[in-house]
Amino acid sequence: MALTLSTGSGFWNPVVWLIAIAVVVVVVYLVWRRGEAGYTAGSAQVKPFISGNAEPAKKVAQMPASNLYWGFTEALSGYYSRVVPAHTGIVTDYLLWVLWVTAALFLLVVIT
Amino acid sequence: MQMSKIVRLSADIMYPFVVIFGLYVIMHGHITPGGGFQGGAVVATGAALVIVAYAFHDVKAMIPKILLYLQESGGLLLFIGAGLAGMLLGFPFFFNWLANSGSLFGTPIVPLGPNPGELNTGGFLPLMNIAVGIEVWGGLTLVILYMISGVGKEEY
Amino acid sequence: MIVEALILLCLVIGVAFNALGVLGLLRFPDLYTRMHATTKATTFGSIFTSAAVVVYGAWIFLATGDSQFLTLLIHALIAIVALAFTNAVSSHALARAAHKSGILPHPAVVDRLAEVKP
Amino acid sequence: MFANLPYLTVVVLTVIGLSIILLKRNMVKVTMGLNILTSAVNLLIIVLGYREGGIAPIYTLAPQTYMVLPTPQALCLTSIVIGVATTALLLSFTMVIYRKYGTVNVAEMRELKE
Amino acid sequence: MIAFAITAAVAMGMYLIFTAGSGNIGYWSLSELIAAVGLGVVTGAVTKEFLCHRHEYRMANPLRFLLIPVYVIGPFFLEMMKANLDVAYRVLTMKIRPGIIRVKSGMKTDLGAFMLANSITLTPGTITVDIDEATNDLFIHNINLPEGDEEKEFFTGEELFALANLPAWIRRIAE
Amino acid sequence: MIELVVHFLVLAGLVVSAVLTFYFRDLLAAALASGLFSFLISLEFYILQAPDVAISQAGIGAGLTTAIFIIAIRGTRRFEEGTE
Amino acid sequence: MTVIWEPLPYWYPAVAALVVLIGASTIRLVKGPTPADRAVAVDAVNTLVIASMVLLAVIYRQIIFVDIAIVYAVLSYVSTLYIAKYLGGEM
Amino acid sequence: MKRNLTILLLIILAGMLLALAAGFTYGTPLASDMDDYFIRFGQAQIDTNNIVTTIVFDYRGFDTLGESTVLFTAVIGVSLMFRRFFGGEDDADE
Amino acid sequence: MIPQFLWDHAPAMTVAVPLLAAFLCPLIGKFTATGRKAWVLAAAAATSALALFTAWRVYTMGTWVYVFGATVPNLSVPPDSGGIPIRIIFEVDAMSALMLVIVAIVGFSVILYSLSADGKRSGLEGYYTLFLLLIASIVGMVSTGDLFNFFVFFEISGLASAALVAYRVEAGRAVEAGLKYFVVSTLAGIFMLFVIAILYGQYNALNIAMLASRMQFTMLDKIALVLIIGALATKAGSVPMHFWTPDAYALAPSSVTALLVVASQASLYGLFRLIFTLYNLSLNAATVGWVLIILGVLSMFVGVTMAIPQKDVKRLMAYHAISQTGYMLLGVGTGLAVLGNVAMLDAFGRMAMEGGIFHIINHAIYKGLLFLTAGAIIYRVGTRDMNRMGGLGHRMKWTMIFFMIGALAIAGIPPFNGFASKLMIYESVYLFNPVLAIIAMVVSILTLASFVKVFHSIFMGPQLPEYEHVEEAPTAMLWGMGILAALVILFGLFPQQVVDSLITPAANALLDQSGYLASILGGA
Repeated sequence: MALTLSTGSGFWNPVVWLIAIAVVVVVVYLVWRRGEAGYTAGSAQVKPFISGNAEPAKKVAQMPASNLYWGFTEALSGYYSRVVPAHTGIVTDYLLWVLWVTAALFLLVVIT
Repeated sequence: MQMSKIVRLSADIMYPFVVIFGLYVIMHGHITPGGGFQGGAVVATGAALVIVAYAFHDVKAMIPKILLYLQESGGLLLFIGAGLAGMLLGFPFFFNWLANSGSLFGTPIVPLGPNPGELNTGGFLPLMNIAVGIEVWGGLTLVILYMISGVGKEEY
Repeated sequence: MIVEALILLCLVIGVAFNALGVLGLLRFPDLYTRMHATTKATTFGSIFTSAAVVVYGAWIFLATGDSQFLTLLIHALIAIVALAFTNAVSSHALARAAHKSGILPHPAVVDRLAEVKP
Repeated sequence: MFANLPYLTVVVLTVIGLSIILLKRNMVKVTMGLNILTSAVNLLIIVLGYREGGIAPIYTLAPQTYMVLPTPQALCLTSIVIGVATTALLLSFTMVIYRKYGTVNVAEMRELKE
Repeated sequence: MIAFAITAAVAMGMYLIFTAGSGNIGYWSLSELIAAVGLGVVTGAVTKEFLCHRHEYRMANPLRFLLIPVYVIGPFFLEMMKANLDVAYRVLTMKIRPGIIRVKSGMKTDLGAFMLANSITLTPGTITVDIDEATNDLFIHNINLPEGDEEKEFFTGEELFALANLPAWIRRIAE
Repeated sequence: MIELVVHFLVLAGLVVSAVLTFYFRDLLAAALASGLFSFLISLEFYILQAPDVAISQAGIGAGLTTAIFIIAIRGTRRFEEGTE
Repeated sequence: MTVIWEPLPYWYPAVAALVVLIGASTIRLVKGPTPADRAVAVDAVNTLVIASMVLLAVIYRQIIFVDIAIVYAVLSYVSTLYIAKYLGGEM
Repeated sequence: MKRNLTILLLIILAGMLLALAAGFTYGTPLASDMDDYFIRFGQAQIDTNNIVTTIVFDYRGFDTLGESTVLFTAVIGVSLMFRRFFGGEDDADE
Repeated sequence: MIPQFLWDHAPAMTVAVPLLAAFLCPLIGKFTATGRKAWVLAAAAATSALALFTAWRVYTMGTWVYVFGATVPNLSVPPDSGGIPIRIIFEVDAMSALMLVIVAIVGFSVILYSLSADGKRSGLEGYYTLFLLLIASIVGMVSTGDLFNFFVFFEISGLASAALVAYRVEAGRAVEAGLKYFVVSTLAGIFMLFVIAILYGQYNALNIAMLASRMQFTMLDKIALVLIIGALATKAGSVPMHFWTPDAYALAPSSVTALLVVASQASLYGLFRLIFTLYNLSLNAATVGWVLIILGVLSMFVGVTMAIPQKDVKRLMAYHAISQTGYMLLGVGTGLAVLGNVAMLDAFGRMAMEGGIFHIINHAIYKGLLFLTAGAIIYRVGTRDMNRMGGLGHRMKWTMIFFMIGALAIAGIPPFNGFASKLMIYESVYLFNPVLAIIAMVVSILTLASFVKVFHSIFMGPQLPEYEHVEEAPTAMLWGMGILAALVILFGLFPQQVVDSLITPAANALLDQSGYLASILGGA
């Protein structure tokens, strides 16, 4: 097969994935067709149904980016509290890191 | 603000001296120490001398900026053009197509070993020296001019 | 022989005046007096050390007629002239700047400039 | 030890340059440190090409033909030019930042972090 | 145009001085002479507004021009020698009595004031500190002011020099 | 022998001026020290038989870099506030 | 074409003396209470460096080296003027 | 604390540089065949006396083009930084 | 005439054309703005064409040696020199050709984009000049065979990128980013100069091939290797030295950022080239390989975890760029670690290297695409804060599609190109050390997660009232993005062809030290 990528221990063929995507698209289209049949524009159908509550303003409905993955960062807070402050934004610290890596590599070279 | 009358007059007198000395360094780059870069730096320092002696807004009128831009680009174009000319003649980039040719800058017989030196030698080296000299002259003068323009008191 | 003695003399005078200049630079009490030492003495000393080179070049040039020593002579002369010229002007500029920035001559009997420009 | 003095000077100059850029907090001073570092490397390159008793590699009126190596000088010339270009650009950045932030202290130039 | 010609000629002369000893047409080679013309023209075009800033062409007179070396080697050098011995004396003994005084230079041209200022800086125990832009009066710092001189309002240029009358020489050259 | 002494003195001067550049709090003085550093390194190149580099360093280090530093000091501020 | 010319034996001690003087001037650079003093010290160093360069050219028997001293003489002046302009508050 | 660490780093780097300096001897290059070629043939091939210039502009001329380009880049960079003062106008963005 | 000319001089012209265009650009820009645009576009097109031509010839006819200033273009060793290459030599082998392809593709589409996106700022002649200089410097870095020439182009790229990062002076923060980048880059340049001094002082040569043939692996060479890794990994943005990357990438104009990615990959190329060609088996390849692997793993993990809490869209993408650099280091480092062991090299080392190299080109393309879409969004919306965006998918459909393609590609979702290279890395690294492969997969998942966040907060959600009149990005910008998006899909659909024709020769060229030496030193 021309499209097959052989990786030595296995292979990969995008055609399989394309076929899968095509199948999914067809299924989705069918489901969408079913809903489209009973749809009338401008009616109460268009309004989102939020357990009977009134629809909030658009600004409120929009979820800000920093609130996403709040749980993730909170769970890894031990890690983040160390790594984030390391990005001090001071240019001298940048140079310090570069030189430390160089020094560490030098010590490694001396040892080996 | 400008400096005192004595300094200004000395700058007036020194400027032609510095310029001609820089040009001398440029022209003799292939036989004595020096060359395009050093000579260009000397000439640019001459311009810096004038800049320091006079007030900045006077200097802006005295040293035309467009000329400096032209020098900067023109020098580099001459430089790369001298390289490309070798290519057009069928040789690789930066082939010294004037050396030992008998034409300009190509005195055919050069005494080997220590000799007093002759201006009319070197192939395209003097050409390159002149090109780099022009470029460095314009470039360093522009650097000084621009940096001095940034020290004013007005809010950015 | 006599030329060599002349060169030696020039060198000795030059180094001596340079040494005096530096000594003055270290010993004098305030800026302006130090400037006297550096401007006059070191310029004068350097002129003499370079004059040794000039004498040397002239000597060999006259002896051999080789034009490279003419170049040596002339370039050393140009160095002398440039040195004297620039030293004079730059010390004036420094003195003026120092006075403008408020450094007054410390042990001074009179200061007419401060009277004119408060 | 005594014979390798120029190399030792290069080492000392490099360490001084590095300590300026690491310990000082003023951007202009840091630029001076970088300048010293560049000069130290230039000195190293030139010293590498020095031959005892050689003269400058210029045949004009040369008293002999035993010369020091010319390539380091060519390299050094290039690196000096690069050094001055670097210095000019760094200092103009510093000046613009001073206009914007009112400081040249690198510890206070940290609008960008995390 | 005159400014350009003068500047170019001066530059050409300077270039020829730099390259003396390069060949055997006189002391020059042919290519150096050609280069001198070309570079002189370039320098003249670039710096004509500076060398002839005030558009006075008095110094183009070769008599005045050639008087400068005479002046420098003759009286000026003599004064300089004396001044340096004086400074040497001051350095070794530390007997100083400094003060800034005002000198009426009496020079009418800028070049004259300039030359006087530089001569004063290099010669007697004095340094030019400032110059009055309008009247060309010089303010000079004297390292050893004689007793009582601090009362004097003005000095004249001639009073400063003991061995030769430098202001007169400068007037001869520059005015 | 005596050339070794000259060489040693120039190298010592280089180190001293570099240390001074580190030491001065007044940036103007530091710029002066780095100018001195340039002069001395140019002399060192001269002694090491590299006249081209010496001219280059003289022109750039002695003339232009000092000028640029002073312009930059004028464009920013003169004293550094404190280290570390 | 080249003439063998031997430098006289006392050139080098003169250079050594000048270099020692450069070192001595550095003391004023360290001590100098005001920047103007330091500038004066640097000016003195310039002059001495130029003098020693001219002498070294003879020692190395290389006439072309004198050019460097001229470049130096011309250019150190410019940096001094910049310092003066800054100190005078005229920039 | 941080300062001490920095000084430790400087000591390590000084050790590295000393190891570097110990590898060379002053006054005698370890190898010089390429430069001997330049000294020997440079004058005849390029027809000039200054071997350094020969290398700078001919044998390694392309480097010099790069070097001039560095300067050009710096000039353009500086002029962009201060473009406001030479007729350029401000443009607000974000 | 013209074909013969190209046939002779294409590598030199690839550098000379953008340089010539850059030198003329300020002058042309002083007179006409339209002429400047046409000039820049023509120069970029010509450069890309020349680079593609060079790459094509290298792929079909083998390594191309071009000697500057010799009497004939391929006279690398003059007959009277005793076997020493004395001039500057461009040596374009398959690996360099791959980089040339990247520069050609990204450079052209970025210029096309930039002509529309940055059209109304001030100081444009300088801006485009720097742009062309940056392209020229990248071309020079990847095609040179001379260490000092590499350093010179390295410095040009450092200066040009710093000036471009600081281009928006009025923002202030941009200048800060440029300053930080430039200081770090200057230090890296000084390291490179040290390396040159050490190698030159020992072997009296500057040509990489010549140095390699004389290499004796003394202590000094080891120090030089340390400095090389320090300098070039810094410029490539590997983790302990990555701090400049988010600053510079975030504050530069978007089109510049896309090119900065390529510039840092050129540094990565330099690192690989010097390690493989100059040192090869010299000092314990396993150690150096593990150093690269550790740097790579750190880059991947820290990069992606730092990306997740970001609010600034370009800063987030910059952290992803760091993380993707880690993949390349991981792949190539694995290949390096097993370099001495032929059996393991054939079993998976070669594959890992191919994966790493394939990732270079993929990364350049999709990261370029992502930065361009981010630039389009910022161009229309005027903010980079994702908290203030939302619902843009209603109005910017094409941008959304391109963004989606790029995001899926970077996350390694199958039909796109990122998956192919990542798959190669996973499979081969799994054979080497399973833990590394698992970390790589976790990082890939986190990448997907963070791009879901970006996609959601920028394009999804209700249409916000302040963005009701936002329009689609201009056509030229869409074309620039479209080229890259098409390539993403193309590379994803035909990975084997790409690997066979571009990647395998490149990996072989990197591994084949003797071939590299022979093409200059003549069968030595």
